[in-house]
Amino acid sequence: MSDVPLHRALGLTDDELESICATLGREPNRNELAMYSVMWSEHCSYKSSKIHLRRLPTEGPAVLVGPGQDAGAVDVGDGQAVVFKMESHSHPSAIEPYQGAATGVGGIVRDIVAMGARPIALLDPLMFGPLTEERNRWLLEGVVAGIGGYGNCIGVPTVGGEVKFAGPHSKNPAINVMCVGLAPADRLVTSAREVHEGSLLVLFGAATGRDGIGGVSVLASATIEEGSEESRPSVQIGDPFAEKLLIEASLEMVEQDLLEGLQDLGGAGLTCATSESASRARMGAEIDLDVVPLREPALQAFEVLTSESQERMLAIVHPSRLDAVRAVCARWGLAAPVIGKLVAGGGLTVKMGGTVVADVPARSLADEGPVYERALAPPPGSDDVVTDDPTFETVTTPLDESFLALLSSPNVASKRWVFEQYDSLVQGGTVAGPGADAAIVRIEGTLKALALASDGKGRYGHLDPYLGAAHAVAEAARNVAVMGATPLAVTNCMNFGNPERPEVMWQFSESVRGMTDACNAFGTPVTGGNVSFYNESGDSAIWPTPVIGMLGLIRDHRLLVRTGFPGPGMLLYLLGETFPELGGSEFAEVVLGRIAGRPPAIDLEREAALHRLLIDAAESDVLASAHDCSDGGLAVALAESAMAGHTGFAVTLPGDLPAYVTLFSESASRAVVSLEPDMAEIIEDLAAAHRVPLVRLGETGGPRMVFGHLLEMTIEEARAAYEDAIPKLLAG
Amino acid sequence: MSGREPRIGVVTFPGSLDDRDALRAVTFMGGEGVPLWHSEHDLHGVDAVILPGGFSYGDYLRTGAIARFAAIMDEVRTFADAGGPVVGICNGFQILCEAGLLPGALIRNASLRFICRVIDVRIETSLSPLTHTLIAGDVLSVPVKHGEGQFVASETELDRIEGEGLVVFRYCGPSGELDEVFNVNGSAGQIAGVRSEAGNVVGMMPHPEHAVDPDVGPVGGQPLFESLLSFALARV
Amino acid sequence: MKFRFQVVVSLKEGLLDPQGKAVEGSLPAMGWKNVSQVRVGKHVDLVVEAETEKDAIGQVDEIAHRLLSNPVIENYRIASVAPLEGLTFEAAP
Amino acid sequence: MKFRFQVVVSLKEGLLDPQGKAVEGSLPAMGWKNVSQVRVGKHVDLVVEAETEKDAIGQVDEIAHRLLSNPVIENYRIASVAPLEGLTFEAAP
Ligand SMILES: Nc1ncnc2c1ncn2[C@@H]1O[C@H](COP(=O)(O)OP(=O)(O)O)[C@@H](O)[C@H]1O
Ligand SMILES: [Mg+2]
Repeated sequence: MSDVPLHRALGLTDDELESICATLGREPNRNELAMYSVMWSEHCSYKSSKIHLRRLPTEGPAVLVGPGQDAGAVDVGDGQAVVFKMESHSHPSAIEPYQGAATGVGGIVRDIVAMGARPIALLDPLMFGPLTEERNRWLLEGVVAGIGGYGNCIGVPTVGGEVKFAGPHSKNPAINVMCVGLAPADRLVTSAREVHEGSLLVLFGAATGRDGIGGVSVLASATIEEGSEESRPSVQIGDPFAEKLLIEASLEMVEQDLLEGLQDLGGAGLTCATSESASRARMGAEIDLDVVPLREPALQAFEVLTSESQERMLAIVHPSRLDAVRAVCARWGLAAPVIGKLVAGGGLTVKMGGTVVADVPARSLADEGPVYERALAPPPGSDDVVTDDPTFETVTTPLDESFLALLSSPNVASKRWVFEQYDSLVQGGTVAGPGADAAIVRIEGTLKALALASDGKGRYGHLDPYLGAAHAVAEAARNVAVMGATPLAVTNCMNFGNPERPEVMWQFSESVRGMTDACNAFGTPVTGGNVSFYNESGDSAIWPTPVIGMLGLIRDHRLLVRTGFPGPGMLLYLLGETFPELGGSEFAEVVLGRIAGRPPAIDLEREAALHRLLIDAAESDVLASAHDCSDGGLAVALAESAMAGHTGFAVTLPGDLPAYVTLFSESASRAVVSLEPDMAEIIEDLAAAHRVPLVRLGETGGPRMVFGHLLEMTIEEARAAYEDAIPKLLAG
Repeated sequence: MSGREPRIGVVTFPGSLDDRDALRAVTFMGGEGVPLWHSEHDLHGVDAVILPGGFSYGDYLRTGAIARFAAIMDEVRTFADAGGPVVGICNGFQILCEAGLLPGALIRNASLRFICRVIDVRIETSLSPLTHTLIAGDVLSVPVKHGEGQFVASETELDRIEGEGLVVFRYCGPSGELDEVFNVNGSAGQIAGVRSEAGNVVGMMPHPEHAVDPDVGPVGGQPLFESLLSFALARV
Repeated sequence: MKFRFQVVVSLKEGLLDPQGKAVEGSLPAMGWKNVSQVRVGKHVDLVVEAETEKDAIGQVDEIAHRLLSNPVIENYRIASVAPLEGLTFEAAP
Repeated sequence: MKFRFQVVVSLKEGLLDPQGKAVEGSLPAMGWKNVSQVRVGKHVDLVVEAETEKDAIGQVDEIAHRLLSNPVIENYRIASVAPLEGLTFEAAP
């Protein structure tokens, strides 16, 4: 180590050091070097992803706050704003699943609170390796317990998410968490607020310890090698009780309009919060580390500056409001020392023991980090994988066997074991929680409700990153639309491998292109998100997986359409068309044992038309149930509606494709709906009006699921496969 | 008895989570919800007190272990001793047990996992503020959401609890059948809620406050709040 | 003077200990069929400032009784009193 | 031969201990302003059947390492080996 220059040991390149020297007009000291190393890390600076993310659509009539702040904000009418964002905490979770996931929840919740919004919902898209491996079972159990342990304890309901399983995640689970908050639009704490010179920086919440020193650069930006000791101490312990106090205190300050600014302390801790606050205010700041409450004695300056101790916030307070702020903190039993103030000029001056230990331009830390245009190249051999399409294999597996194999495939099977460990009811707004295509959370005092869904399509992305991203957006929007809600805006988390590898950067660029096209087609701008690189160990990189968090709005939650068949005697329709598309399908993986082929094509205009039809039909109260077709295709979609509604069905398969293709093809832009017979004409007219092909499949009723003479199964047999799959696997 | 609405106090401890939900439920059912603060020595003249669900002080050491020392608990105890109706829901139940106002204790679910699910409970006695308008045997659908709801007590204590008819709710099947498969957390005697000897203090793990508004769940909590409101009103 | 104590809180005999049961249950699968009577409790380390050791012990006892344990279901034991010196646990040779 | 062990699992030095913090924070209000450095850990009691004490210790050590603790954030100590006899904790006189 000794012969490695300090800046490199801290993860800074020689060029980066040069530009730091250029900015300072001198060599940085150790503290300054530490500050730059955390702020210019991939995690904080987005240096590899920036130029690509600029291509995403971010504008829209409803967008109040776009990317670049703690979280995006969308106008949902009646003077209310929805604040939402997704984050990843994959690297910590890979070595300490409970605390890694727990602190991930804490971090994203503080992002929402920092905007002045009350967190009202959490979603947790998760990706693990196969449950046949003991370590993956340990990871899933720990992560789920951690998300529940933290989310349940702060009183924010976890209303949705997803769990996917794939080989490459064995060494690198992907742990994403999305938080949604609500605030009066005029109370949002944005960088637009007027900030005064001389305003005070109040650090409130937990004391500062040696948590995650360099955690950002080590944990979030360095690839984890088997049992890598040095990354271990950087795991932190979450204190959800402290977080709950922090939430209530922050929101009380916002309500009383005591704040000029509010910042969470996350990655890069105090360095990030102070430099960003100053930079946004176009000012500088003076801070005194001697005032920072410490959890353990004798922290060095660079430790206090980069510590990632959890459950802390930084408020910008006009001196005239200080007493009021302190009163609120006292009421919630929180320390609230004034650690510094905003000053003219752009310098961030840090004192400790009376002497200046760091003095750098705030902007250079927060906004002038390096930007890289890294090399792009498609992975070698990717074409072969795609051309090797399983769609027209000769399939010998009996249909009922395939059907059961799909229902009990962990990707498709019920996630009840997971979501029953989450409080999905607290706050009393959950109209539809886990188990629905999208969670429906009503806005108190109105008939309106938010529709929330999260989706990632790793396997498609592996075969074609452009399609993977487009499908993820499409499925998330479809999940919102089948409930009768209108997709409004998107947050996302980009889960990728090492950006220094051209293949990964190509996958990233393709994913951004897919997300861009889809978001444009659906009119859902991207208001924020997070990029998680370096999800690889040795030669095993995860599949390129943008996870989409979709926000939708439903005008009157009484009109929402549920997944389950409400009872017998309903007509069944398939909206959309089925094509021979088994490439990258669940069927191909589970039944044929192949992960290959071209993922289903997607016509974004058709997809958008389906969404409009579904929303239109819901608003005119035509539908008795609706469920989209995704993993496992038409057969699984029908079965899920049957199980949810405890009502069977009899259908005849449309078209002349081979039965297994019609049943299990994953063609996009499809949904299964049921309705009262006297609604038949209306839906057919509506479909025609929206130019969405539809076909009558049959009727609901009885205890069995009957596909013509091809396949027949009782709901209970299907349910056993669907419900028991994950608990059985976890039992080892 | 005046014509006014019964005033139901809901205590907020640091870490209480379902306090707003309890207040909302009280209002929804026609009562007046009165927020009470843990550090005050004042019940603001309410007719009944609810200790709500949540994770008071994080519940790290033992659920309810720290909350029971809060200033307001002195007032709650005095109020209870005078026969005032006191209801503990989930964390509130745990606090009342820790405070010795209710028998038994609540430990981690047998599964060791938090569980959030709508379940059925059977009414075992009408002798409680929550059930005095109901009949033993009635079955109600309400959600549970807890990680430490397994009711336990020593053999002799359990005998006494059963013997003196202190069991108010048991986990059961849709038609009231008692079977271990319905025992969501492994509680002794499938006990979901108990009352004090005097009968005016009652605690339950399930969440009636999340079962009054049909838009967001089952409505098994309605009769329980009706009962509480009429019980409280009788004291007005 | 400062004294360090260790308090061990455990479920009373006769009460089923779900955590202990879980640990015991998972051991055979991992290859240990020779482990039994697993009980999981809490271990609290704390430092008390007091005039005399006796005084300190009395206070810890009260803290253990009133806060650290629930007498309805738990027992507690107080270990290792020493002026700022924990009894260091060692596997006897 | 059967040996009883006690394993104490505690968070590594320097890591935040929310449980300890919560207990310590609640004590002053209860009248104890003289208590500090509260840390809460797990205490596991178990009995191992083995040929020799040494063998038993080795097994407990592995169990503690693999199942009872996560070395990433926790330390463990093994206490009191004795043929079916726990070291009984007593406040030293
Ligand atoms: N990790 C999780 N946390 C909470 N809810 C989950 C989780 N995983 C899955 N769910 C819920 O289970 C249901 C099925 O999930 P999924 O199959 O991904 O839905 P879809 O196929 O409609 O995207 C959804 O309601 C989803 O919210
Ligand atoms: Mg769906």
